[in-house]
Amino acid sequence: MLLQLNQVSLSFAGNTVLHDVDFGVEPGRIQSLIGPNGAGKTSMFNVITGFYRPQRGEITFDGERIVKRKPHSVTQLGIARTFQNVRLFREMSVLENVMAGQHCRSRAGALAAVLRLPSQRAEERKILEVSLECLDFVGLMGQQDRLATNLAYGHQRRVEIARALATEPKLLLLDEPAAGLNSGEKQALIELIRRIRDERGVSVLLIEHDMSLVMNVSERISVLDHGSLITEGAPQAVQNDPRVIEAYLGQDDEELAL
Amino acid sequence: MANRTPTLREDIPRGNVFQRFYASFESPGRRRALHALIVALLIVTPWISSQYVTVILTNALLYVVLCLGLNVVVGYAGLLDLGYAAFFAVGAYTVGILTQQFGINFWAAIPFALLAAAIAGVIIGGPTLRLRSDYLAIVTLGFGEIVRFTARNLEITGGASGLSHIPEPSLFGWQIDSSIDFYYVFALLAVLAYIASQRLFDSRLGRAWLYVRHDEDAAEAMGINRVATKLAAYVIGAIFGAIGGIFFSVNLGAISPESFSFQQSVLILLAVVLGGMGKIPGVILGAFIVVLGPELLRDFDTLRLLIFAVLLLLIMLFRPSGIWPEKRS
Amino acid sequence: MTWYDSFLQQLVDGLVLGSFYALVALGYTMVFGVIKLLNFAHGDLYMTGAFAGFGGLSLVSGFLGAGWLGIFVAMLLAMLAVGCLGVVIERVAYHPMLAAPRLSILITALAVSLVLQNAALSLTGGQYTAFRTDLGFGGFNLGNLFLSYNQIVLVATAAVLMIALELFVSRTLYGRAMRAVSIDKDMCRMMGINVSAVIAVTFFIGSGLAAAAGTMAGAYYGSIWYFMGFLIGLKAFTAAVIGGIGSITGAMLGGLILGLLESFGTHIPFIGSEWKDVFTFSILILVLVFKPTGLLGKSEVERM
Amino acid sequence: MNKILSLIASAAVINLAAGSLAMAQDGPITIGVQVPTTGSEATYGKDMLNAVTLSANEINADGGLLDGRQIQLVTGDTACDPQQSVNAASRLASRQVVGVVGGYCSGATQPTLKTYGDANIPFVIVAANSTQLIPANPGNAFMINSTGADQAKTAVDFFEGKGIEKVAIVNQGDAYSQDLANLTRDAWTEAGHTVSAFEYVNKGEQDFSALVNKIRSSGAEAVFWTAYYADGGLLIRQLRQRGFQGTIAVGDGSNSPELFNIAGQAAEGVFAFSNPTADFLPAAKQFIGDYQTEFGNAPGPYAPLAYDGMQLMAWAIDKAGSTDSDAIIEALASADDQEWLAGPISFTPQHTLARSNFVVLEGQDGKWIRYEE
Repeated sequence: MLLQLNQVSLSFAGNTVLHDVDFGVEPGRIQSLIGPNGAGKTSMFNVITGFYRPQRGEITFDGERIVKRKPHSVTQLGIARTFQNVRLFREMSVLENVMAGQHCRSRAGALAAVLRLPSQRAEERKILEVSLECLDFVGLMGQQDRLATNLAYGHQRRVEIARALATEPKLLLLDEPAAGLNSGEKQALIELIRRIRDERGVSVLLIEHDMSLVMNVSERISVLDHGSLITEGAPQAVQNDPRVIEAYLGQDDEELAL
Repeated sequence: MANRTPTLREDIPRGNVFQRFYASFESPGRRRALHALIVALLIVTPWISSQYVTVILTNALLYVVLCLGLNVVVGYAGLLDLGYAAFFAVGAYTVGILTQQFGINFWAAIPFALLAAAIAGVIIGGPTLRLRSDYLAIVTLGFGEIVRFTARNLEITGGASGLSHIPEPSLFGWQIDSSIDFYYVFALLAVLAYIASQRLFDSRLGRAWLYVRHDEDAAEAMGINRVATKLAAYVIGAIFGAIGGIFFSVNLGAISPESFSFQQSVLILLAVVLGGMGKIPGVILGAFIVVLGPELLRDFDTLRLLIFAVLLLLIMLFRPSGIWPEKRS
Repeated sequence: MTWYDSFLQQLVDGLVLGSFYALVALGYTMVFGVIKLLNFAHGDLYMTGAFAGFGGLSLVSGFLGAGWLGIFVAMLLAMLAVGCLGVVIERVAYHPMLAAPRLSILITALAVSLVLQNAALSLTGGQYTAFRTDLGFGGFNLGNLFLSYNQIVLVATAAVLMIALELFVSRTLYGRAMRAVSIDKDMCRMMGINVSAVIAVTFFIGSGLAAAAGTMAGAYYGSIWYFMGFLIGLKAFTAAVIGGIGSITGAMLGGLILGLLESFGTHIPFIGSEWKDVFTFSILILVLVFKPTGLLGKSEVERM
Repeated sequence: MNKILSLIASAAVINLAAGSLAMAQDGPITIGVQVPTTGSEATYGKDMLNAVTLSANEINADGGLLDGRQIQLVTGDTACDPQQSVNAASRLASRQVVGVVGGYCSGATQPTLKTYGDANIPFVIVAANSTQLIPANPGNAFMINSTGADQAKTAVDFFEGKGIEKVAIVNQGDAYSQDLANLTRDAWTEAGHTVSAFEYVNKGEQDFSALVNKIRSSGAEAVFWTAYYADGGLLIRQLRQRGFQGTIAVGDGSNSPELFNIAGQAAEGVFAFSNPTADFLPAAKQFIGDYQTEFGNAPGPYAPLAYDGMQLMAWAIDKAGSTDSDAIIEALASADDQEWLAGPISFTPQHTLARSNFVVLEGQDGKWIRYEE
């Protein structure tokens, strides 16, 4: 397993959000996490990426225990994420946004920057090249100097993915990447997700409500309800699982978003 | 930015005179010409003006260094520091004490002063940068006052009278003592501070400050260590402040706690906000306004501080990005 | 004086000083509660209140005298005037900035503080103004402990104001609305609470209390000047933080604790009075670093 | 280009303001007046400026200096701030003043000594009297107010005369009052007595109750406040309010009628050490009248010294027979106990006033009167 959650529990002020979750992602997979609103999907992303610290349980990624790590150090290990509601640096250019991803893959400090050491300049060149390549990969070449906030919504989502790719991850977590996209854009997204895995060898775990997209792109689906994992398996099997249908009919809670 | 491919710049708003004026210096050639002119002007000025003008301009150049330093903290990293004068004091007093009381050579004392400022920055910034930004503001204010009171209370800092007879430095036989000598020292420092600011801003660290300021969570998700990044800004600001203080102490030859009061911190902050937080040319302009303004406004007597205060309020209400033209919409 | 008498005397002094801190701290904490703003100008409202009280006293002393009666009336006038000033400041300077980045609103608050301070500086020429009253130095001895009538009136007034505030917040509609707004503004809007009005009332009360403290300080100590709000503003903030910012009872408690700490702190052996403020600010920093929620503050949802 | 033009323009404006015109050989003689005309000490500064102006006007009316050359005054505002003082001093130096009269706050005067020293401009310091100034003097400055050391001696003599053994000394943490407090403490201990408490207060602090308790429990028979009247008034008030029965004395910074406004009845019987103010100088009757006529109010505590400072400078220029700096400095150093408004002036080798000019005053019925033992 690339990512493994063992008996992970999370609660806020007595409300259980995740309950003894066992969950795993195999390397090279495209996997989805579905469930009704409030099931704890985004909370699970936050636990994995270090934004929330679970009360109980163990999380390992690539052989490392990551439960006590801070978000930045989790990213450094190779987990990148996007946010449910796009969180770009709105007042900065598209290129600068993507360059943020390269931060954890570079090292030059203040002194190197002030003295413009050769190593620092080489590193800056590399940051620029990788970022442009990532932009090109998501199909936004030519948009790099625009302000992020001025882009169309679908493009903003792509910038966020490019930014996450620029961290050179092994696992990419996408939080509702299709929300707000039209059908043409969704189709392009499916292709992009496949290319991310096929061409870059990055495993993908996504939270998504759009069932057709989920069924289309996923190789494995896990279903979360009221903080517990209720079933897991191939798309067809999950689709016909009565527990899943029941979970979706009984939905009520507000989604706990970051 | 050096690394940026200068392709289309659709986001530059057109129309405003200032904006067009500034935009006309976008091309590297013109930039270089402008820089050369400013340097030439810096070199020539003391020869065509009186000692008074030289002294005032020296003061303004000192403020340029201090303001560029505070700009790293406030403008880049978005941390409100109300005790910046403390680092100015740490630099000035370290050099003052080492040269005057221990007879250490001025140049040998500089690394100690920088180290002291960096340590002070880590000590105060380390635990407090995790706090809410308004708590940080008050903690830095408290820290500034603690430094001033300490300087006032200790024997080694000369108490309230401070230190006098701080020896003037010499460099390869050049005794730096006249007001023109010090003018050139500060002009050089200001130019270096400008270059350093610009290069920091164009670096990975400079971008990290902006990311953290704009969205801490997104920045962390990108693998940026929030606290370490802020701490870097804080310590770099401290070092700029200390450099200003180091040369301030030998220029005046005497330092006392009164030079490092809360008002001093506010004045530096005022300059940064006035010119435009995060914008290097704006901050430099702000430094000049804050120093030259009172000299030109001498007739207004006690009103001049009030004028500054009202100006600050108006800027915040109507043009929070400062008086320097905004590059982007 | 014996050790025991000296202890009692410092206890009394600490309470008097703490009453001032508490009154001023209340304004910080209330404003922070409703709009999460650290109002840097609050100390200067205390100063403005002292000058307003001074003006009020010269208006009414003709027919009410400059004893406690005249001072009370002057104090009420000052509370009214400075309360309104507080509301104006909120409307003009803070309200438009509520959506702006935190840094901007903090600097705006600092600017308001500087404007008030320098306006007073320009008007007084930086000179101290003697706050002349007919209050005598009378008092009585309890054993070796000396209590002046002024101290008693002062602490009693502060106590009455604080009890009134506590009743207002816990028993009236506006008070409850105030607490609701401090918890969730958007929810209040949906429930039909006029959030702007609640914020205005909060500023009015907070500024009014600062003005009450300012007037009483002027009358008790006998002189006022433009910079008198700076130190007390910082210390009251410290008090608010010790008690737990956002908590009204916390502010009162914090004020008294700080008053006592300072009163006794001066007597710590080997540390002279020159270190008094260093001591106070160190407490502030330590509390913020190790227990930012203070004694009675509610903790926000912990994030890593 | 606009930017450069505006830079040049601003430089030109400042140049104009500074008016760096060389002095003509027979034009007016420019004298700088370095006083705080803004800030918290502005009242004293303006008072000193008035006295200097009065003095210069009288000299001009009598036909000026060096065969009819008129005195022209230029003011440099220090605002009692070290940095602003240096700005003001270099402004005066740029205007090529022949000499400078003034200096109020010691802390702000100290860094200007270097400026005037470098430019070799004779400087008569009329009020600032911290002993810290003495070693910083490059040789061109002359102090015509007795130094803190003289005041400390006056204080010691006074307390001894009262048979006091234990004194509490309180200062305000600024250069002047800390210096005076340290000097008094050292002199008092050296004389074999006890300093029962040595305390600081911060400027602007209002509540001194803890301090008063400490002073009382230290068993002090007298309190010496070495700083300024504003906070001093508050301290005196609180000392008396809390039943402190001992002697209270204040330094010359508190010698102001305002002390009575702030301290009220508590200031009755308080002693002050002071340089000679106009009221107590027999020779100053004429001066008080002229000052009153000219400026509409009574002269402040440093007016006579400021007046003398200008007169002394004029005398030195006349004696030197030219505006040559070295000659004027030499003439100043040779001052030989001539009688001036505030008494005779001659200098020690360190260029401080040779005799102590301190007198003791006592507060009675809301004003200062001369105290005779």
